[in-house]
Amino acid sequence: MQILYFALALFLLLNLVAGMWRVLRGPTAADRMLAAQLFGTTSVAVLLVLAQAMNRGALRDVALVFALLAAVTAVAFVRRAWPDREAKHDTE
Amino acid sequence: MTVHTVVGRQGLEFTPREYLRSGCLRAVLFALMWWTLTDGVMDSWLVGTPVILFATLASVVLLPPFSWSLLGLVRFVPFFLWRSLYGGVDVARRALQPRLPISPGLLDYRWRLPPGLPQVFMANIVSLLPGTLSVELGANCLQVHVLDERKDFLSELEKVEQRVAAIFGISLPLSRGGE
Amino acid sequence: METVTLLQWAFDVVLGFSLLWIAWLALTSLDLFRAIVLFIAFGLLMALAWVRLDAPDVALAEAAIGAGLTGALLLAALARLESNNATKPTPEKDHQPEAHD
Amino acid sequence: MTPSDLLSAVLLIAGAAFFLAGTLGLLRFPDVYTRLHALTKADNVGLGLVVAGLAMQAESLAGAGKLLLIWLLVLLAGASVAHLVAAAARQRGIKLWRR
Repeated sequence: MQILYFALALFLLLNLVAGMWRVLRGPTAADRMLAAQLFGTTSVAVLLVLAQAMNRGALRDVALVFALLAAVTAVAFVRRAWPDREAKHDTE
Repeated sequence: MTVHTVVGRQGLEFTPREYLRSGCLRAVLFALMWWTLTDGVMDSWLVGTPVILFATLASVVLLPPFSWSLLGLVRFVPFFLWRSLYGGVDVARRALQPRLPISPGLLDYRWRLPPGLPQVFMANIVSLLPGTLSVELGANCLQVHVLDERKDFLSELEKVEQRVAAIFGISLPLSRGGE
Repeated sequence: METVTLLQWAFDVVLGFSLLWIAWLALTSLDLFRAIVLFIAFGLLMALAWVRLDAPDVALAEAAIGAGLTGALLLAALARLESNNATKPTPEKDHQPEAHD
Repeated sequence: MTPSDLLSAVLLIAGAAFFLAGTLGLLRFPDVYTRLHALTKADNVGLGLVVAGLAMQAESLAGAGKLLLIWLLVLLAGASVAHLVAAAARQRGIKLWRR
């Protein structure tokens, strides 16, 4: 079981790193933000798996905070930091 | 649907009795939440009790009681779990195929649900169901982005709307007939 | 037991190198918005690193302050910066060089 | 390995597969809207399966409840964020990709 947990955590981490490609490529600001959202969900899963594997219940609380804060940044992005700058980004 | 408790509650004033009832229910819910968050440690209730009371107060002020039906909710859960699992499988299948079989489109769905909580709830649910993503929550339409516009989404959305209406104890006109 | 240590080791190596990689990308990014998203990603991975170092309390603080609050603040700051740039007739290149030094 | 261990392992691996599909969707789909589809649905199902697999191993009822709570929170946040981003993208005139 232990092997499965760590293999799973490694797999999810690699998944997350693959998502970096979208952050780098864009093309719109929203696409980059979506990748950050993917990071949030995936790291919640990594944390929950690690909590079981390392036998640390406290990690579940960290996962809870991750889940909350991913939403906070996304809302901050939509409300504040996304003016009409797409013209610039689309031409990348 | 046979579960509507009281029809057309929205906009009506609620009696203090109803406030008390929903306040108690929410307090129990918050207590349950506290218990899970603290892994059932006994000492934590010293902090927990005031927190629960405050949370209940805040929730009653911010979200006045609304009519809902337990039966509708209980029936909704398996439906939602099944459909969202199907949604995941559907989108995974499309993402994994080399040909990328999608043909996106937008469609407007005319609301039958009353505005407020039921509409917001439905807009959120729609995003988790197969092939649909709610884009704009308008006054009389919900704009939905679909992954494959060749499918029949209207009947699917109507089914979802029925289920959501059942949770809130609202009766909808059964079919839209000739509009 | 052997496989478990190997997997742990692999996890830590991937985590460490991606941290360095993301930090480098964030520092050298010319696009400020991209740099912020990279910073948020860095915060999330850093929290995972704290977890692997067996410090869940620091991970909690890193996630809440590093990735969450600072990310939101930086996004708001960027919005302010751009609206200033848009209203004032200052030249466009004003904020480009700043990004990489 | 007990049968319940086996079932939870199957659930965990299935969850990981959905995460892979979500990432692939994010990388391969052509525009913001379709990427949102992949992200919200596949990742939420993936996390749901991982949570189900882990909940079977949880020591206490409260532990399983906390996992469920985390999943519900992610579900709610994911759905609302998807809607917000889609609405904002539409307002800013980002065009739909059409075949």
